[in-house]
Amino acid sequence: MKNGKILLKGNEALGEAAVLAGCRCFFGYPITPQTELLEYLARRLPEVDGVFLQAESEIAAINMVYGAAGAGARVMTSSSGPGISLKQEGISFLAAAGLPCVIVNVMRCGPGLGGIRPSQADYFQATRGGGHGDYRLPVLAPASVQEMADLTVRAFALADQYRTPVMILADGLLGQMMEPVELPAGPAADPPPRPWATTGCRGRQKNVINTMHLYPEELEAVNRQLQEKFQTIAREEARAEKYLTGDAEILVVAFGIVARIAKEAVNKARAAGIKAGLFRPVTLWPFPARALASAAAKARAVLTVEMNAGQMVEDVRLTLDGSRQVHFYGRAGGMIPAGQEILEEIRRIGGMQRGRCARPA
Amino acid sequence: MKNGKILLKGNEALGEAAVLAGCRCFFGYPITPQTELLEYLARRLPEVDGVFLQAESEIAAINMVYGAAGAGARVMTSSSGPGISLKQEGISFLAAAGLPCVIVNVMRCGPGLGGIRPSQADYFQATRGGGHGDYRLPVLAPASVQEMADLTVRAFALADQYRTPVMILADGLLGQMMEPVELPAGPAADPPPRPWATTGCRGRQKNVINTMHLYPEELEAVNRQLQEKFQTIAREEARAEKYLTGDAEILVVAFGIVARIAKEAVNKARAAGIKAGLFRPVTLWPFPARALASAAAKARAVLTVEMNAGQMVEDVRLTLDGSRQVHFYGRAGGMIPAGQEILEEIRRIGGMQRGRCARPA
Amino acid sequence: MAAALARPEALAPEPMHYCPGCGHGLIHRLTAEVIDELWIREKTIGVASVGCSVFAYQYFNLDMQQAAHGRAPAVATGIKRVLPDRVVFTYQGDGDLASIGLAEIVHAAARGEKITVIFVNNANYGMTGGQMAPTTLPGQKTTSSPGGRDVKQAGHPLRIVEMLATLDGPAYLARVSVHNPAQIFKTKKAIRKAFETQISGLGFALVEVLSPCPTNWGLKPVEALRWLENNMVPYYPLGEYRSIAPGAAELNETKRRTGRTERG
Amino acid sequence: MAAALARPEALAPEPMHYCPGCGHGLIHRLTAEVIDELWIREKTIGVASVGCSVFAYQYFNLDMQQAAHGRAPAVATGIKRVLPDRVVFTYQGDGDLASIGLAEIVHAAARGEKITVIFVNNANYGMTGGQMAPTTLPGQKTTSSPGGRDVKQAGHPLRIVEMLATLDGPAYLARVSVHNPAQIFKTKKAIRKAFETQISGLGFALVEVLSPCPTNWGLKPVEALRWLENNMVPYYPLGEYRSIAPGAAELNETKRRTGRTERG
Amino acid sequence: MAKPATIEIDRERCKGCELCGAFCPKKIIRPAPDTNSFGYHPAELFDPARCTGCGICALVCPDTAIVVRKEEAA
Amino acid sequence: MAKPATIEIDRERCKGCELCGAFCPKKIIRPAPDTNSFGYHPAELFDPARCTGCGICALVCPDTAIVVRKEEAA
Amino acid sequence: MLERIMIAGFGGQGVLFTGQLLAYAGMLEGKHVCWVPSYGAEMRGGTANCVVTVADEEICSPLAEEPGSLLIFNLPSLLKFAPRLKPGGILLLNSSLVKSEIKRSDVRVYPVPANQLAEKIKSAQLANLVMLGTYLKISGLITLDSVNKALEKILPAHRRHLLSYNRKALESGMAIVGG
Amino acid sequence: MLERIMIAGFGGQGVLFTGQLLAYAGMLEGKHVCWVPSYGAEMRGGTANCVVTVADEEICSPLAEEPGSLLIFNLPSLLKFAPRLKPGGILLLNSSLVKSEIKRSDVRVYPVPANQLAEKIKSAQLANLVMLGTYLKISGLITLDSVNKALEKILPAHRRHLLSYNRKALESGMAIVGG
Ligand SMILES: Cc1ncc(C[n+]2csc(CCOP(=O)(O)OP(=O)(O)O)c2C)c(N)n1
Ligand SMILES: Cc1ncc(C[n+]2csc(CCOP(=O)(O)OP(=O)(O)O)c2C)c(N)n1
Ligand code: SF4
Ligand code: SF4
Ligand code: SF4
Ligand code: SF4
Ligand code: SF4
Ligand code: SF4
Ligand SMILES: [Mg+2]
Ligand SMILES: [Mg+2]
Repeated sequence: MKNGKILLKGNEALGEAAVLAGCRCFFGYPITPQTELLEYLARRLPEVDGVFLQAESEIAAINMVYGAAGAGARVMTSSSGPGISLKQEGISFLAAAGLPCVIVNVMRCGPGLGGIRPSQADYFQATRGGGHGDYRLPVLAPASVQEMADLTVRAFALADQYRTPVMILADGLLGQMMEPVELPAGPAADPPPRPWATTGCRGRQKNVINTMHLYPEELEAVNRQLQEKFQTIAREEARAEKYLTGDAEILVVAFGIVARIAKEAVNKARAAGIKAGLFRPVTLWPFPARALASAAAKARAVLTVEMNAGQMVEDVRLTLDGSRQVHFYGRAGGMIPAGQEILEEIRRIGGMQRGRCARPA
Repeated sequence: MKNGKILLKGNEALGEAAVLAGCRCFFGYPITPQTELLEYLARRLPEVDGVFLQAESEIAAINMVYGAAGAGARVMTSSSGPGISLKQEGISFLAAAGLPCVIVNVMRCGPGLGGIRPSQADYFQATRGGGHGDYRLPVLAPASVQEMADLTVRAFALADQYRTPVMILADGLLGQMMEPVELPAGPAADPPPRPWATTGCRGRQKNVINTMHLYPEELEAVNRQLQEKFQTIAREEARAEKYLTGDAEILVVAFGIVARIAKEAVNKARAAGIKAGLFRPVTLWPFPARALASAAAKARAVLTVEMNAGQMVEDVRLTLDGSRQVHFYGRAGGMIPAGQEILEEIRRIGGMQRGRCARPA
Repeated sequence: MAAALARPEALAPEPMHYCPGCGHGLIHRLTAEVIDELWIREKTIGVASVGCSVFAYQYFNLDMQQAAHGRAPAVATGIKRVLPDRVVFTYQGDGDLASIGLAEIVHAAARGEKITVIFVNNANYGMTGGQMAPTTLPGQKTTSSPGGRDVKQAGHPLRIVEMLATLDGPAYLARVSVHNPAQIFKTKKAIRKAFETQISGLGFALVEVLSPCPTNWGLKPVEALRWLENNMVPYYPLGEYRSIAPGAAELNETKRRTGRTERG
Repeated sequence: MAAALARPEALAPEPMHYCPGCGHGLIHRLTAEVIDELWIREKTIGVASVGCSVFAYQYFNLDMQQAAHGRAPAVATGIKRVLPDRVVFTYQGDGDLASIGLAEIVHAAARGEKITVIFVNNANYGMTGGQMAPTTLPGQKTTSSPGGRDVKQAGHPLRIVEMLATLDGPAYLARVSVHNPAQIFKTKKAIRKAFETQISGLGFALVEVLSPCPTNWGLKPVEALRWLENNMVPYYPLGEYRSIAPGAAELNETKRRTGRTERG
Repeated sequence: MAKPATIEIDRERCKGCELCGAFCPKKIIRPAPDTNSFGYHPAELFDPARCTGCGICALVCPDTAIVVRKEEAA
Repeated sequence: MAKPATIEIDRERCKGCELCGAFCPKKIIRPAPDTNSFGYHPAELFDPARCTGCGICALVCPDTAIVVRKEEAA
Repeated sequence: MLERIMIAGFGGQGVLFTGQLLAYAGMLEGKHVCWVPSYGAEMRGGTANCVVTVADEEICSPLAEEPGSLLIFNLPSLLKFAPRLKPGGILLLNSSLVKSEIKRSDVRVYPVPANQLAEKIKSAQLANLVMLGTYLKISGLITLDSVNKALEKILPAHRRHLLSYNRKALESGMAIVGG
Repeated sequence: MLERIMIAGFGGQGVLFTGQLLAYAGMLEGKHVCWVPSYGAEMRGGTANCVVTVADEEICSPLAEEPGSLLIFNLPSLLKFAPRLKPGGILLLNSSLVKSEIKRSDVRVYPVPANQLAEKIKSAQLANLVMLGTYLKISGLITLDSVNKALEKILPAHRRHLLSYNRKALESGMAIVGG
């Protein structure tokens, strides 16, 4: 390990990385297990003359983000489960208006009030648009405290490059745990020029941030432009980590913290003579479909492991399109899949006949 | 046509059917293009000693639904686009608590404020859970004013049978248009007994409506029960309409009002000697996968047509799992796919080589 | 010897999870005592909110619903509209009621919704670890106002009872405190009035209870009560802000409804 | 001859879509005139809300954002916090501000957010076809209160300015009307004060403008003004409810900020 | 010193709300018999000689359809 | 007529907040030296003879850990 | 038989009502019918239109990509919709309000001085029914009788006293068609 | 080398801090480390625990299905976690507070009278560091020196004056291990 590392909670690393990435503006509302992020920025942002404001609600926070992003700021908000659900109207507006910003979901268990332990059950919401209308937003899934920092810097860069809200989809475990982090240098503190921002129209035509288009021809054109942007992002920005996939006969697919537990299981499987490998999507949207297809090239079967009832597995199935058996193993409610459980699944699948493949009903 | 029909707007037919189905309780907030439903019930419910309350917001409305459903009432709310996004936290709570109720989304165009013309771009939100956590809810997609009424009755029955919120996913065109309707008789006005409802604990143990479970073992068990319920619904309640699918070489898949336009295109294709057929999911969740697989048995290619950028097409692909070419044609922003456009797509696909099949990137 | 001052029936026997010296446990008990004394336990539905007192659904020995954060007044409205002859109350913290749930409480009050609201103001978000609430005092340090609440940035605290008193809807509004035995008696009296207001059909009733959060205030329980008295009470004056006295008709109604005894 | 009373520069030249006799067009123009007169057009950012006036983003000839229904104060907060030396205003209807957006306006006011709010109260939801608003008068018929607003069911109308006047945050609060030329002058004066309050750094300012909606009231424009005068004005008393006079420092500030002229 | 003054009404902007006519102290504005291209009967000044240029009509016009023209004071 | 009275403290419910002791007019309650199974030092009545049964300790106890016992009046 | 009729004009000219009346009458005759109003981009005081489909068979699409008939009440609607009329289709024009020349020669154009005729009966408000009368006569789609029955059903209570004027307007519209 | 240590007790006994200290010291030695606190079901005033992983290689799972060492500060934690200890693992017990018998014979049990030792130094508040000291000595995982350095870094300012007591507590914990 190199020097210059500090021991931070995932939530704190994310907060500090945001500051290093030039974020000078945060609007949020407390909710476990993301509160340390808000508290960190409550201390930190005033030190850099930034704006920290605890909003009266998640809805107010996301709409403050809209205003601030529209006014040209690098801005972030964060929440979890119920709070993210409340932000869905706002997220749809941000995506429609093409406003760069970063939205953090440190996932807890649902549905409803649920529990505050880690979960990955907001995958659908994040990747399919929990809000109304056709939109997508880049979703980054860190798997370590280091990535909580690195992907935050990346999130701000993506937001700026594509004029889009970007979501960081972490979970309570990542948020609460501490690991050594090497803090990223981050891009220049100044965001790129935003000629479209509403900053007062001195010396230019007026700017408008708006999502309403009553004429269908106009709104269809807006939607088409959005879809083109999404296609560009889908083509350019998919990222994944591959581990021992070259010769893998059983390919485990997992994201976030679960991927690390799965890696341990893969190691144990290899030790036991099973050719297992791990594929970890780092971007959940765009889903790294091409990389997965190539990682699965030698695989007899694929095992998706998630802390939910089966969500990313749909993207795995869509990607492999019937070409591979796709199995699923999940835990819910804050129960974390144990390495031993995953290993047993790998064993079970390894011993399976080709025909006995679980398909969606 | 039989006698006893009356000419109603889709929104009104839905409202009257709700009353006939024993719904005596509505909480809503105005939004185009569903407002006639609210206005209809503002007049109608007092006539049957029902509760009509215009809430201060969509969020208040969905939480009033929670309270009323928990207290044992047959209850409904309705909205569109942005308003449905605001209800997502509440919907997650309702699903988690297993509270029967009906939620109507008369879709308009997004994302953002968008426009008020018809759209189908809330399919993902409806079928994948726009709210947080693992949950599903039955989603019914009417295609005529008659079905606006019939599926409303069905929605209340499903809600009661499975103790679940049920969504009716209509669109602005269905809501605004008038057709002759034969009003359904509906089930008995009294809902089935609700021994779990919080009505005061006289003569029994206390009842609790709750979605919080801090112990992960407990929350996992709750989630498992929910998933079992969803699996039962998936097994038992999928519904679809098939039209000329027996020998169809090109199978068009469309839901709601688009399916009717597609039917016209299928008729024209048949007239032109192309063996086209139509598959219309009536339940969007559960998606009628088995029925689709059988309807596509003879098909060389499948064409999904939607008023969005491609959402249900994912379920079509998941169902056919690589066994058929799946094409997509969509319009957005309130533009409605014309029969002529669909016909041309059918023609184009009909003339295509097997290999030139569009796959997700 | 007979047990006096025993646990009320409307309070479940299990121990509560609150911190030592927390006001919630006490306010739970007072509410439960009032419910017992009015003999309405079997016709009452309580609505727990999200905050340290989320477990109120467990601690009150009567039908309960657990509402989303801030939405208890909407949930209570849904219940009361459907079951107008039952007694419905919400139990809400200051983050829940005054921050995220502000629209819901104001509109329930403006509608004159016939519910009773127990509003526990402990000047911070207890459950999430002591962040600033709309009720946090100027200069008060919290985890999200580490330098003390700066009114220039974070604004001035909300006085909910005073604000609701500008509406036509509420029938009973009071602010009380639990910092000593005499005030605890007054608190119970106010809670009783707030339930009677509902039962007699007069309208919306809310009692704001100033309550200690020793843990997040970083004080011992006894010190916390002193801090409350010296800092919160001056900022949040105690007293009744609205009290529509029941007429003869309403008194009869109260009798009729509570008289239908459950225990006797 | 020279044109007097011509279209202000801050108002775009295109025709507006409002119904004949609607108050929005007039209030737009008054706001634009004030912006011109203070020479702040090029440093002002407006926030349009959702209601008939959603197109304000088109009609004001200056930088504009269009906010989600009810959330304009939050959006304005976001802008103002990032650009504290700009002038930020919201333009909101009564459904937008007093119903769905109540929490946002109260908290912006409580924070003393330095923004100006133009609040157009036309006693109904105009855009969606005339449903009841929180400001709809008792007995007033709307499409969602077809028998007239029944205060027993739907509660009493909210008086927003009075409610906000209980807070410490606001620096200027007034209610005005546009039912005749004299009142129109007063309206413009109040709007001017509300902008000056912001510019001089005093804090939150809100002007409630009683405004006709002839279409949904089912009245001719001239009748609508009469109805407004006879029915709304008595229920919603006109006047200034809070006016913190700027001190010398603030006046200097105003001069400095508006003096940096754009046209001259 | 009486100043010659008049008003100009933009017929296409006018929506025929009749507010100008109602508040004009001289009562010299009325709806035109014909319609503009939106189907409205626009306001017309039927007795221009009596116009004082007081500007009340322009003040009350919701659609900024009226411009008052006055000769400048010296 | 002085009534014999005493209080019972439920050691396992008690969280050692010391409010009872602070408000007891007779100052006869203090924290026990040992802990209960939750690690708290529960309250203990160290001079029962002086207890008047006034009930203030039970009134202020947030955890309903105190029951007052009095002999019934005849 | 499947006929799609588009009716278009300013808001306030009764175009939506006219369409509903036609649809209702069709229903009374046991036909399949469908009525779709314009909604969306049109602003208050702007244009309004609706599409009525009347058919013997099931109606698939409720829309009219190529309407078979057009009832036009103002100039903007004429410019917008005339090009979409099916070749051979019927174009009824309220000639009291729309003076423009029709460029298409492949459609049947019928100018109706509907406002004048309506004013003779009572007021210009009845012009829509005059137009409908003419259309009934030309198209033969629905009988006057059915439309009269429909009128009784859907005329709101506060306009019930105008029933006889409505009938007269319909008849006066029919009367102008030769034969 | 990869070692997983679980530290468990009541809230307020410093178990989370002890874990952070260990992790920080591991980091200073250039090792891979990871610290995971319990959070969730535990209520205020309830139990608290954390898992520290110290390794030479990359740490995959941050959790401890089978911890190699246990530092136990109260009875509920003993009952809950002792069964999960790896065979051959180390079980340190604050014997001042936990009197129970250990049923497992396949683990190495070390009772530490930590409160007594801590009180001798200054107060029972230091019991956690006494335990840690003993653990350092037994396990040899991390040097005292690294822990002392870590202490300087992470002790909050308002407890900085206690640094020497903390050090004494660590040493006193080490001292009880024979040899
Ligand atoms: C929508 C939503 N946002 C945030 C939270 C997190 N949360 C739980 S309790 C709470 C604050 C509670 O504070 P208060 O109402 O004052 O109650 P207290 O704990 O102080 O009694 C918050 C923000 C949540 N559960 N749901
Ligand atoms: C979240 C959401 N809910 C509802 C609507 C629908 N809606 C649009 S405008 C409006 C009411 C506007 O009323 P008001 O604010 O009084 O403005 P007015 O039109 O009367 O000027 C509503 C409910 C919406 N666009 N978004
Ligand atoms: S944190 Fe505060 S409010 Fe919550 S239980 Fe502890 S003392 Fe009570
Ligand atoms: S509906 Fe009312 S508020 Fe809306 S434009 Fe027309 S008159 Fe104005
Ligand atoms: S300027 Fe005055 S007098 Fe002249 S038309 Fe206008 S209102 Fe009348
Ligand atoms: S006030 Fe304006 S819009 Fe109204 S009639 Fe007069 S000129 Fe026309
Ligand atoms: S009953 Fe009264 S005197 Fe006895 S211990 Fe309690 S407070 Fe003290
Ligand atoms: S007040 Fe209750 S909890 Fe507190 S020390 Fe006394 S008995 Fe124990
Ligand atoms: Mg609180
Ligand atoms: Mg309004």
